[in-house]
Amino acid sequence: MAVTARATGSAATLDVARIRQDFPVLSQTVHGKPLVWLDSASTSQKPRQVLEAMRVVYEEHNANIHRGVYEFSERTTAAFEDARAAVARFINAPSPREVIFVRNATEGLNLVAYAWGRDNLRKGDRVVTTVLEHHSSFVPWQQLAQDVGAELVVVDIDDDGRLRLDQMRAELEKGAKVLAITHTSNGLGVIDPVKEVVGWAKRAGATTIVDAAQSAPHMRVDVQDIGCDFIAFSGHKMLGPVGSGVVWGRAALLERMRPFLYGGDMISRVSIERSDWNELPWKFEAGTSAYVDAIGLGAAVRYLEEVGIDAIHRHEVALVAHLLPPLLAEDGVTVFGPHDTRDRVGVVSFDVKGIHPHDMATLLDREGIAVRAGHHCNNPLMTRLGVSATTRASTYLYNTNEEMDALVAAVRKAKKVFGL
Amino acid sequence: MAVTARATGSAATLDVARIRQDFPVLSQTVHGKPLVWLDSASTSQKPRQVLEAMRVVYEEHNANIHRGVYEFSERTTAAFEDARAAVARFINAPSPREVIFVRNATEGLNLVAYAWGRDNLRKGDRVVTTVLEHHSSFVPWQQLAQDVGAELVVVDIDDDGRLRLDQMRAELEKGAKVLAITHTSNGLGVIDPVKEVVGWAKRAGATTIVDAAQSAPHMRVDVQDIGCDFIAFSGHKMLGPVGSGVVWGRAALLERMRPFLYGGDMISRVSIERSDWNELPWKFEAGTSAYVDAIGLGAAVRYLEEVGIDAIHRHEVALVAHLLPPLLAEDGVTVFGPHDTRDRVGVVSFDVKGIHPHDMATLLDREGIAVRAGHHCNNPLMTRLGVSATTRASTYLYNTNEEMDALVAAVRKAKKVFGL
Amino acid sequence: MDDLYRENILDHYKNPRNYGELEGATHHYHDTNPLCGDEITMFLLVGESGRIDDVHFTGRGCAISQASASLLTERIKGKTLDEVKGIDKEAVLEDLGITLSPARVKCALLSLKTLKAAAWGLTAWPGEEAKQAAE
Amino acid sequence: MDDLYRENILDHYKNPRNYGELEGATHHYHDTNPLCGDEITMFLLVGESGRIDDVHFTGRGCAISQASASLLTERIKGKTLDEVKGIDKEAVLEDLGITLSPARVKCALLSLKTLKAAAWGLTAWPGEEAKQAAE
Ligand SMILES: Cc1ncc(COP(=O)(O)O)c(C=O)c1O
Ligand SMILES: Cc1ncc(COP(=O)(O)O)c(C=O)c1O
Repeated sequence: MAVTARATGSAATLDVARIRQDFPVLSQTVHGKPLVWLDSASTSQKPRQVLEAMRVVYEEHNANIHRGVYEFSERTTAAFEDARAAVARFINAPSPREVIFVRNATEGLNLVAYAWGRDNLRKGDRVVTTVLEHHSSFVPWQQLAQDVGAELVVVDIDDDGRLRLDQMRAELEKGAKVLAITHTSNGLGVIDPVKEVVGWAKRAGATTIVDAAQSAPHMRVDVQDIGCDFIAFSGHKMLGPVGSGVVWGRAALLERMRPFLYGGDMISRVSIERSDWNELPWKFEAGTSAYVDAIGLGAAVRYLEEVGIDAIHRHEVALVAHLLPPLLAEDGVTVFGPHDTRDRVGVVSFDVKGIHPHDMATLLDREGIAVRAGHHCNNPLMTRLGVSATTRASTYLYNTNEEMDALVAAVRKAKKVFGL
Repeated sequence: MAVTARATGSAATLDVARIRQDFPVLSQTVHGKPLVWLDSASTSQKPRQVLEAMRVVYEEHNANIHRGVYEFSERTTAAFEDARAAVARFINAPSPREVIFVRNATEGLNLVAYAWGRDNLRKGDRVVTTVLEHHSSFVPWQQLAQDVGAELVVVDIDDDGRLRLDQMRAELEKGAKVLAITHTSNGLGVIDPVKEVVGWAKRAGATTIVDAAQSAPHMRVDVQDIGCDFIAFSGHKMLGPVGSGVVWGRAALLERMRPFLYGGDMISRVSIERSDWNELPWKFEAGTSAYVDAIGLGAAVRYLEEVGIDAIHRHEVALVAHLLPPLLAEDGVTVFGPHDTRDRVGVVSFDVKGIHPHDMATLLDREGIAVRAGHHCNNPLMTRLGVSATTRASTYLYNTNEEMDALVAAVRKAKKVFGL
Repeated sequence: MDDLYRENILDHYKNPRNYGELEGATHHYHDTNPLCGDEITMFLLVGESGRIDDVHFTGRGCAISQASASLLTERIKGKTLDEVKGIDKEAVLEDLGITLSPARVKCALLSLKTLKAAAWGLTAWPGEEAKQAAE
Repeated sequence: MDDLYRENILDHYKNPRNYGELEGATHHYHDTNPLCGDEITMFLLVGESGRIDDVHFTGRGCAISQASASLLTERIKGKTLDEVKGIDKEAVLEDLGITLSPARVKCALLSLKTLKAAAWGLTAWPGEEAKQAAE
C-alpha cells in the first residue's frame, strides 16, 4: 500500500504556476470556489496557444483546404499539413502520410474496424481484447465479431487491476487475427505493457490496434517502438480542441484498405461507373476536414513538446503519489487499481462506502472540484470490479498537490454530510 | 439571356454594411487588395457571434457533455442541446431527437449509406440519383450499389443545367429503392424541385436522401415540407465552424437502423456478450462530440434566423442578377447553368476561352478575389459539361454589388494578361 | 451541510421505506439509468378493489434515486393504477423538496419511470421485448 | 502585368513546342492532376544510341502545366533515360523562372512526374495496373 517515492523528486521540473497562466478556464470559480479540474481523462482544458492558433485561422485566413489556389487556402492548407507533421513527429510516425485526422479516438477505432476489419475478419477468427477496454475500443470489435461469426476473447485483470499477462500470452499463442488493446486504462490508470503484448500478437500473425486515448496525452507514445499496426487518440484529451483526433496506421496496410467515408477530397477521379482514390492520408479524409481543430491539435502537440511529455508524466505520477496515502487512509475508501505508482498515469478511481459516486461528484462540485462519476464507458470493467460506478479523479500538467489536498478534504466533508 | 429583375428590389432588406462588421476576416487584405470572398460555397466566413459562442465554452465552462454531474458539464451539455434544438427549429424538424451532429455533410450522407443502406439495399435494387451530385452524395451510393449488386441510375440535366424532370419521373416510375438527390447544385447553382421529386420517389416506395449542403445555408429548408427521409448539411458552409454538420432523419427510420459508429455515449449498456444502444439522437453520436463546434453551429443558425434566410436568398439572387449581364457580355465568357435567376442560388460557374480556370483563380487572387477553380467535387457533372474544370464564384449574405463589379473588372484584366 | 442532501432525503436513503421484493406482486418492472448505473425495481400488488394494496421496491444507486423511490412508495399506497399513471414529475420533485440540475433530475425520476412502466403492465421497454425474445 | 505570367510562359502555353502524339514512340505515359484536371501525355522515342531522339507531348490544362511540359521537352532532347530520371524539380521550376505557391507547384511538376514515369517504362502507376487489369 506504500506509495513509491520514485517520481516525486522530478515533479519540480514542471513550472505549474506558469503553466496555469496559459489556461484561461482555470481561473473560473464554481459555486464560489476556485475551479479544481480533475476530469482531464474525460477532456482536458486548452491553453491560450491552442485557442490563439484557431482564432488566427478563423479571423485571418479562413478558407477550405486543398481545393483552393488562392492565398488564404494555401495558408490554411500549409497550417493544416504542418499540424499533421507535428503529430507525426509527436508519435514518431515514419511518415505524416500515415497520420489521418478524424473527430476523435472513437472514429479512429471505428475506421479501422470498418475499413480494415470488414474486409479481413472471417468466421472463426479470434479477436483478442481486454476487460480494460473503453467501449470505443471494445464495441466495434464486439459487433464486427458478431456480424462475421468471429470469436471475441476478453483477457482479464488481476486483483490489482493489472492486465493478466499470463492469460494474454496464452490466448495469443492459441492464435489471433486481431489484438485490440488499450495503452492506458481510463478506469484504473494502469499502463498496459503494449510493446510486449503487441510482440506476442505479431508472432501470432495478428493485426494490432492500440487505443492511445489515455496515453498520448500523458506519456511518450512511440508507434515504431510499440510496433503496432494502428493507433488512435483524441485531440481534446491532450490540450487540443474537440473535433480533432488521429488514427495512425502503417502505410502498407492503409494502402491496401478500402476507404471508410466516401466523398470530396478522398477521391482522385470519379466517373459514373467507378471511382479512384486519392493518395494517403487524404484517401481517409472525406469531405471538409475539421481543419481548424486539426490546426489546434498541432498547437497542442507543440505545447506538450515544449513542456516535455516525460516531465508531464512524472508530474502526474507525483500527484498520484501525493494523493493516494491520505485518500487510502480515509475510513471507507476503496481505491480501484494499483495502490502504488508503478506503470500508472494520473487516474484515481475510488469509492466511499455509503456514498454513491453520483452523490460524491455532486458534493465535490459544491467545493469547486470537477470529478467524473459513472462507469466511464467501461461497463465490462465495472462488472469485473463488481460495482456499477466509481468516482474518478484524473490529473494533468496543470494540477497541483494543493488540489490533491483539496480533494481529500472535500471527500472528508462529503462523509460528514452523509453522517459517516 | 436577360436577367429577371424579380429579386433585385428586395435586396435592400439586408444591411450588408452592418453584417460585414460582424465578420473579422472580411477586413483582411490579400496581395495588398481588400479581400473579396467569393468562395462561400466551399466554406463560409464566420461572424463574431459564432466565434464568441465557442470562446465562451473553451474559456468559461469547458467540460465533456452528457457524462458529468458537475456544473461545467451541465452548462456545456445545456448549450449543446440548445444548439440541437436551434438546428431542429431551423429545418423545421418534428423533434430535436432526429437531429444528429456529425462532422460535415459528407459524414452525414455516409452515415445513411452505412447504417441504413447496408442493411436495406439488395441485389437488383435501383438507386436513382443525378449527374448534379457532389461526390459526397454520389460515391457512397455508387460504392454500395457495386458492393451489393444494385443498379445505379444517374438522371441527366438539360442544356440549361436543370435536372431532366421528365427523365427523373420516368426512372422513378420504373421503381426505386433509394433516391439520392442534391437540393442545390454546388457546380451550377440550380435548385432542384426536391419536394416534387421526393413525392414521386415516395410513390415508388423509395427512401429519399437530400443533400442540403448548398441549400441550408442559403434558402429555406423545411424537412417536413420536402417530405424526405434524410437530409444532411455542413455547418462550415453556413457561418458555423468546421467540424460541425448535421444529418436529420425520420425517427421511425433512425430507430430501426443499426448504429454507425460504436463507442462511448451511444450505448446504454455493454456486457462482454452484447450491447444495447442509447436513445435517439445519441445512438448515432459515438465518442466525444465536437460539442464546441456544434454550439458554434447553434449560434450560426441563430444569426441566420435573425438576418432572415429568405432575405439572404433574395440578396444572393440579386447579386447574381447584378453579375450575370456584364459577365455574359464579356467576349469569350461561358457561364454554365441557367442565365436567369429562376430557382437559383448564388453560385456562378464560368469559363473564359483561352484561360484555364486555375490560371484565372490565380490572377483573381492577385486582385484580392478568392474564387474556386477545379471540378468542385463534381466529376460526373464536369464530364457532362465537357470540361475538366470551371471557375466558380459563390456569394453569401456579406457580398456586395461592388464585389461583383470587382470580379468582372478582374476577369477583364486577366484577359489582358493573357493577351485576349 | 449541503441543502441538496437534506435530513429527509438522507433519512429515506439510509432507511428506505417499503424496501425488498414483494412476493405475489401483480406488477413489477426493473429499470436502470445507464449513466450512473442506478437501478430500481418496483413491485405492485393490486387487489380486487383495483387499488394498490402493497408496494415494494429494491434498488441501488445514489441518494437521490433511492430516496425518491422510497418517497414514491409512500405516496402511492391505496391509489389506483390510473392514478399512478397520472403522477407527473413535478410531484416527485416536490416530494424531494430540492432543486436539481438536469443530470440529477434523471436520478430523481428513475423511480417514477419504473413505477409507471410497472403500472402499464410492461415487462420490458417496447422494442426491447422483441430483442430479448429473439436471443 | 502579373509576373507569374511572364512573356516566356505565355508563349510556351500558346505555342507549345513538340506538341502532338508521336508515332512509334518507345515510351509513353499519361497522368493527370485530379485537383484541376490538368492532363499530360509524354511520348519518347529512344534510339539505338540510348538517347532520346524525339519527344512529344499532348495535354490540356493551365498555362503553368502546359508551358512547363513544353519547356521540358526542349530540355531533354538528346539526353539518355538515366539523365531524364535524374532531373529534379528545381530544374523545372528554374526553367519556368517564377516563384509558385504550393498548389501551383503541382501544376508545374505534372510534366516532370509524367516524363519520369515514361522514362521508367511504366504504363500506369504501381498498384493501378493490377486494378485496371482486374476490370
Ligand atoms: C452539394 C454538396 N454536397 C456535399 C458537400 C460536402 O460538404 P463537406 O465537405 O462539408 O462534407 C458539398 C461541399 O462541398 C456540397 O457542395
Ligand atoms: C481509453 C479511451 N479510449 C477511447 C476513448 C474515446 O475517446 P473519444 O470520446 O474522444 O472518442 C476514451 C475517452 O473517454 C478513452 O478514455
